[in-house]
Amino acid sequence: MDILGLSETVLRLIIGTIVVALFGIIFGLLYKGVDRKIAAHMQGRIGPPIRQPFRDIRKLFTKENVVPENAIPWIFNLVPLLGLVATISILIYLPIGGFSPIMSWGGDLILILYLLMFPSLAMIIGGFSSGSPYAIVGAQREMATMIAYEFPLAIIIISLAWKLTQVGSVNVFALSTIAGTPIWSNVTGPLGFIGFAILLLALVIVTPAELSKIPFDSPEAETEIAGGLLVEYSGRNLAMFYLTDGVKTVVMASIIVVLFFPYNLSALPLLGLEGGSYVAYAIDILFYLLKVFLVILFSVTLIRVAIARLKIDQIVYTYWVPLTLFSLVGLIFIMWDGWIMNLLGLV
Amino acid sequence: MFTVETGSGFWNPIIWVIAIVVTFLLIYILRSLGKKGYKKDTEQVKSFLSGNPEYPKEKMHIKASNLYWGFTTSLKGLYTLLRKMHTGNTSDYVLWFVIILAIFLLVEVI
Amino acid sequence: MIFNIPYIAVAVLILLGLYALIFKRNLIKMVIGITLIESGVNLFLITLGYRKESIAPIYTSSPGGVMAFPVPQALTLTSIVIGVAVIALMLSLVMHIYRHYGTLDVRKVRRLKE
Amino acid sequence: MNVPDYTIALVVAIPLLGAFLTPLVGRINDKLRNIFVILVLTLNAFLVFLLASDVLTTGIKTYVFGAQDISYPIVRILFEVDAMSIFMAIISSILVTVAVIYSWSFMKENTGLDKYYTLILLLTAGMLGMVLTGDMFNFFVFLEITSIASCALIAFWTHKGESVEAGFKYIVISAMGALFVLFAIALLYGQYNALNIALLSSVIQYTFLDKIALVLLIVALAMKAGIVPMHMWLPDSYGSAPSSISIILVSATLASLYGVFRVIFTLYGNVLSKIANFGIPVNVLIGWLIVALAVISILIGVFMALIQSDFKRLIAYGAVAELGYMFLGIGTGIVALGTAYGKTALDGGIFHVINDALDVGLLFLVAGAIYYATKETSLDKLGGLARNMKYTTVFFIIGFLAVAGMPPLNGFASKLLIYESTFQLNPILAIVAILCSILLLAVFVKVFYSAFMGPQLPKFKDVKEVPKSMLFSMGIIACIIVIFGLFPEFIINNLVEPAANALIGYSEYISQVVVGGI
Repeated sequence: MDILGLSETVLRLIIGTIVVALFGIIFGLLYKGVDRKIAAHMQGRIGPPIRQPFRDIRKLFTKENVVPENAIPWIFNLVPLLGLVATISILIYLPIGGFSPIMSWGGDLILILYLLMFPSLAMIIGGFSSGSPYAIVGAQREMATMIAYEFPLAIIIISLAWKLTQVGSVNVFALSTIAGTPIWSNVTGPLGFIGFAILLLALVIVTPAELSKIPFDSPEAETEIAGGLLVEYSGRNLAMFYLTDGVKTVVMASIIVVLFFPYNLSALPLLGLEGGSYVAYAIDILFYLLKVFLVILFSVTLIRVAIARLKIDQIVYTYWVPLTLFSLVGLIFIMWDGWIMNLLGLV
Repeated sequence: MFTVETGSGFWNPIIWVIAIVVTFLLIYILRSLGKKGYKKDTEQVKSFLSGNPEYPKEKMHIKASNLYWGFTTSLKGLYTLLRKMHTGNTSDYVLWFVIILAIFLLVEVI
Repeated sequence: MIFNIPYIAVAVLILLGLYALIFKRNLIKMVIGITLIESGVNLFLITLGYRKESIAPIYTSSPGGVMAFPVPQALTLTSIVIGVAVIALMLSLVMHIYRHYGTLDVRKVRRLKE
Repeated sequence: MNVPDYTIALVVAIPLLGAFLTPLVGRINDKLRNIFVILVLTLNAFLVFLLASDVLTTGIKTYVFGAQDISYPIVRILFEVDAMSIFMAIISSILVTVAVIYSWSFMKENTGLDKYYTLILLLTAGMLGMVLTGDMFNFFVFLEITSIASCALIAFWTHKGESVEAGFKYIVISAMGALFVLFAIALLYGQYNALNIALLSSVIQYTFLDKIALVLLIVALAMKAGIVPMHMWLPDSYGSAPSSISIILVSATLASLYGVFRVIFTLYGNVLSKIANFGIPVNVLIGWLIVALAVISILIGVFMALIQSDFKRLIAYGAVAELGYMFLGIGTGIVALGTAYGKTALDGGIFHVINDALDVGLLFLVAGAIYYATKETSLDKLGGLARNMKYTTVFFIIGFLAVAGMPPLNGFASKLLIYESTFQLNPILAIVAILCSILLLAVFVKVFYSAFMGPQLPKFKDVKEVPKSMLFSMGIIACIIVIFGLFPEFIINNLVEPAANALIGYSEYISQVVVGGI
């Protein structure tokens, strides 16, 4: 690679990173507002206005940033920042709307799986470093939750990649490959279809835990441990965690969209749009935002309104036994799919 | 350049580090808009314990063995088995060697 | 059949050694188990070098005829020397263990477990 | 860069001679002795690097001890160095040099340090001999030298009952394992009248006795490498030895791991594709057995690590799990010999060897630093040390993130290679690997909390940062970890790929001796 190409890549990366960072923060907060509004309506309340999260952030920025005496100051202040930074960095690997990822060749699905751990890890270490018993209880619950949901999540990701390998794709973990070959068109028979549907359902159940939402919010559990791992945080540090939550919601919803619904509206021949025109991009972005909204509606808002909080050992059990078995069944269905179809002579 | 290619995916640390540095600067600027100070040596810096008095420092520190209680409890059966397996008896170490040797011989030779 | 007796002895020695290691409680008896395995392996090496009616493999002023194979003997000597070192180290450790634990029962010498 | 052939001999001879000179130098002055030992090891590491650059550019090098002419009854020992051997030698030299620099302050208050340094140099000679030799019996001799020296070092703190107990367990296991290795060597010698690996490999037939020899060699060496369920001596000895010894023991176990793969890939390289029982090729049969053991190792390693309350035992169980990753990668490479993903898995496994040595080594050094500062290894009694020991905290963070395989540190690159190849053999393998990587993170977050965070405990109020030599040695390893993490492709191309090719291209190893007429 020559110097010119290199500097162009770096420039593209820098500008792209800034753009997705702003995108993530703004839409993260927006979706948070929408989520709160809908949840309130479901519970028969009026709820806060949609721009409430922005107001919350502004308020937090004017509050004092207290560092408790039992905390380790440098870790306590650093981790909220790092958590948010790592979450935003996931966005450069994800395709957003009709655009391909900014750095499609820089990282893959496994990297995203690991980067998704950073925000939780930041919260855990932040909770531990604040030195308050409530925060420590919350942090260890968050760690246990993280271990718990990572099992089904790993099964889902590996199953998808395995299926793509079977149909002869290369770079099966790359987001561009996954978006380019939608999984629903790769199934050979009904069994594979059911398998992927099971995996989608499992991923939808994993999402609230990944985002620490009810019913898997025992790390924060305001009613028993007073906000858990965030109990000692205030002011701008708390604002960082608030932003992380918003961005992570967008990231998680985008991942579900990429893995299971990577379709673009502008590709429809019905509309007769030229690929690459501004109208096409605008339509794709709008459609993408709609898909993200629907995912958040189903996997966050509906579940958190409908179900009460679980205890921590119930969370671990739920994810490790029923949900893992469930996703393994999905994996087995996918593995048997082609084989059974061959056996019946249907292919 | 600098990209590990596995045939199924790739990983480029340099790209990620650049992205992280850019985002870090951005967020750091955003964060510095917030209020900085707080009142040291006041009640503010005490741990929040719902108004209860603070315990001595040793009691405020949860022991390592009690961490992850939720996780070990839900896998109690597995841990009982594992603890039973690790006897610490030298004879058992030899026994495990003989067992594995026997399994390998069974599969490989017979 | 008669030529197989050394090999049978090898098998018996090694199995006896393993038996002592697994079922005997006394640490000294476990050390003896190790020496039994070692003797078995050494015997095996020596047997490999045996030739019928052979003489010692000394080339200078050799009377002629079949010589026993020299390499296994060299190997066995090395193995014996190593064995001595290992046994000495083991016994000194057993001594220290008795000093700290006051017992030689292998089931009681297990502060390190799990 | 070309170096003369006798460099190979020097690499083993210098630490051996240094070992016997150390007590003499120690008579003069303690400080002089320490400088002498560090000089010997630095010189040796330098020679290893020279040899490495030569081997990696020009190919396999050999050196013959004894009769140069093969017309006589052959009394000679052949050293044969390929990219895989030199890869392991680099790991050993780095770790030993770092450990000796660390010992300068860490072991200062102990007596009998002449013996300590002598044994370390002996152990170094043993490890380097194991990885460089091309002769089966010689391999056994170096294996025993390594075992005896490391046993004595594990039990170095004889005033502690636990150390002595761990030493005894270690020597029982090693002596028995080594004797079975010798038995297997005798089986091979009895059939083919040869001890040289290359020569044996060119004539091996895979008879009944060969099968038994293969099983004995694999199981005995795998036990010395510490694979589950034959791992129980490993936490005992790693946990009870002085920290500076634990890090050397890491590389000693890795030398046994090298033995396993040298046996499978080179010694039995010619017969791997033969059809064995049940109509399955040999490589698939052996590969699956190893993969199965690897998966059990990963699982049991992390699950046991999660409930440990002793810092060093916890790291040791983590090391067992890491060992599982190496066996998983290389085992997949054996099963899928010849496919593209098999090669990737092999690369990942071999890359993980050096990553694990560095990461686990760094953690052991941190554990030692904490012991030095507080005289405490039980996690239940520690707390709040991040205030007093800032640098150690930073090194610990680097170490634990690397072990858990978080990007952008080195553990991630090798684990990525392992995940993204093993899933093609069977999806379950990659799932278990990913899951346990996260469990490993949880394990070390627990340590991070209970040792470094929390309120300032009154009894640790006056704890000071550890001396400079310890910080320096931790810093070296941390730097290597970060560099490996940022430029993994460079390391894979220049160190790991040649080593993987050396394992797969066993015919070159054979022809160097058999056709080359050495």
